[in-house]
Amino acid sequence: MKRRLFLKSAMAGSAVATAVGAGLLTPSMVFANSAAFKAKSDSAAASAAGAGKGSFKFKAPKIAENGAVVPMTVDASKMDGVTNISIVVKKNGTPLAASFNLTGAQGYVSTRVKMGKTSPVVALVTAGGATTAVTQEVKVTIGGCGG
Amino acid sequence: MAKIKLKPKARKGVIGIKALIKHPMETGLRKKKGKVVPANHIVHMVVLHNGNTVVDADIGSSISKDPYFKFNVPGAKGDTIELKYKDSKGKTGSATKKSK
Amino acid sequence: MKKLITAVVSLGLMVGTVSAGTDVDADRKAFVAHFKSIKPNVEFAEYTNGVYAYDAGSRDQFEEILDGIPPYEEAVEKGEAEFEKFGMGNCKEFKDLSTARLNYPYFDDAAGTVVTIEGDIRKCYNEQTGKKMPTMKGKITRISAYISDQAAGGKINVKVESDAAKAAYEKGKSFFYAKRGQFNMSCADCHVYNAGSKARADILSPALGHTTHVPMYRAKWGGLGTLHRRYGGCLKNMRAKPLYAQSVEYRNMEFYHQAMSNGLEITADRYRK
Amino acid sequence: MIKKKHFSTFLVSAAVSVAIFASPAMAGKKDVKALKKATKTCTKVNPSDVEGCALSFSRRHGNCLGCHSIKGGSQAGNIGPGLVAMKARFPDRAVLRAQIWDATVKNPNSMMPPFGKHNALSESQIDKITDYIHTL
Repeated sequence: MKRRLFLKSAMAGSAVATAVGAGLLTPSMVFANSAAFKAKSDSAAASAAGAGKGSFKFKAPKIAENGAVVPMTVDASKMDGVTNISIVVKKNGTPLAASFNLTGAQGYVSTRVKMGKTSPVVALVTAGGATTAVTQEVKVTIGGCGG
Repeated sequence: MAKIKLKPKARKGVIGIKALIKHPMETGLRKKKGKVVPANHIVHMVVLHNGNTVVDADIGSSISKDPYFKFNVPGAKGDTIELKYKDSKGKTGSATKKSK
Repeated sequence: MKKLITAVVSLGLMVGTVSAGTDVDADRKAFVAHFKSIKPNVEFAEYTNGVYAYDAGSRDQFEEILDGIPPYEEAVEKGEAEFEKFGMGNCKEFKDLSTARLNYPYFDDAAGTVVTIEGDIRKCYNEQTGKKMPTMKGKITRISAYISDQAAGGKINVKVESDAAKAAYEKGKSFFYAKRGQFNMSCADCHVYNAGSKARADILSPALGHTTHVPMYRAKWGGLGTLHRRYGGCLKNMRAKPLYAQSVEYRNMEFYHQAMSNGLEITADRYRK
Repeated sequence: MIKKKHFSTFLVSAAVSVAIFASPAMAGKKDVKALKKATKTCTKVNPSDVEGCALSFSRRHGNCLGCHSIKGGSQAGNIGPGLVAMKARFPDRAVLRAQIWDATVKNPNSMMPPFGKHNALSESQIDKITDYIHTL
């Protein structure tokens, strides 16, 4: 038991060390906060509004079984030079769910998103400097039992 | 003690990287027994392929609890895939796996 | 009209069995025929997937989750480690894991009671460690899921043989069809007569196949739970007081519930919304 | 025979449930919240009888939408019939009220909760819901 504990903490320590070594913990990272993310979220929402219609695939359910776990896949593998994929849930408190900068990875991301209520969800793909969007309405279900 | 499950699998010159990170992803908006549960979610994540960053992501609190991601990176069996993240409390985690 | 037919079927099912003695296979056939009548296009074997056999949109999300790294995967691996750590393999019940899951639930004539897999896991854990194990979540679900995974693909085959076993089965059946709680509902109201219908946006799952994927991971729970944990949730929804997990009433119901799924495969795909 | 058995189980469970959920007047936080949410919806979709509509829509009160579709209610269930042409189906308001109060009188197998008989709603709440449903 004790040995396991020790191993765990040793591992955690090494994780920090490698993170620092690899430059993960840059100063800007350390001070990264929700305000910075909020700004990113706002700009993503703004670019979502201005973006033209994308020709990539965006797979999200029409009716989410459970708003806490909504599977989504953005597939722009057929597009060249994809540098960013972002997912924006318009009616969430912080609309930007995530922004993936891709440097060498294909234009493809699959993840699961939380949704508070029914909302349009926008997938944004930036390729060759141009950002395009595909929007889909995802309904969040209301449970049946009044309990 | 966050845990990461990393599954890179090469097929036809592309490594499909599946990752599941054990993390509560608290938004800071949820209440439990009348008290606000403080925000605690992943804010930044990078994926490296043989030491080169291939994904650099800003993550918000709208990503589900125990986040799951899948990326596709050109590569072959035996390549090294590494994932690192940092959460809003400043905690970090990482995992490294050779692609199958 | 639909309601009328199903009501007649169920009445026939219930009255028939009481007057002519317990005939589990006749009960089961009527049960399966009922689901065939409400969803003629759904194959019998598909019922291991529950509601996902009924609704394509939900099915998509289910497959998407399974295709990723299923959220229960780590728990099941932990269950394996715990199985070893606690020496569960020393118990005769868990010597052969390829079939262990398929033996439950069964009626123990010597003890005069229904034995469930979780009951035996608790007994075994207590013998090996001297400690007690909670009944609805945590260790018990991980170990039970691990054991069940080893028998995945095997078919459920609950046997109801002695008179005492038949009596327990009948009690379980009555519990399943009895109305209770402030809302005056029975398990069958939702999961037999109205399976596939919607309560708000929730599609009511068919009782046939309910026991093929337990313990299950529910996104709502954010973790694994036993069948009896789910029973408690359902009773709360009817505004009835939940009973203790592993109580004799729940075990009797599990006995009936699982016998109705005889012939279906145990599955390791234990995700539900 | 089986009926008798069921009946006794039912009596026991009914007694238990009434003991826990003593009175609809004892509204908890969840009830207040659900009613508030329904009121917001009803202000938009049925301004002429917000209160009756809200009690019908609220998940913690009538929760009619759990099983019945109602004009203006989203994601309604389909276990029971849609609530339309209610005056034609129930020319007598008292018959509709009796149905809401205890649907098992007409059909013992009914899945509809006996809202009045089991004290899930107060008499005045049932009156308001009846008035509203009767207009549909």
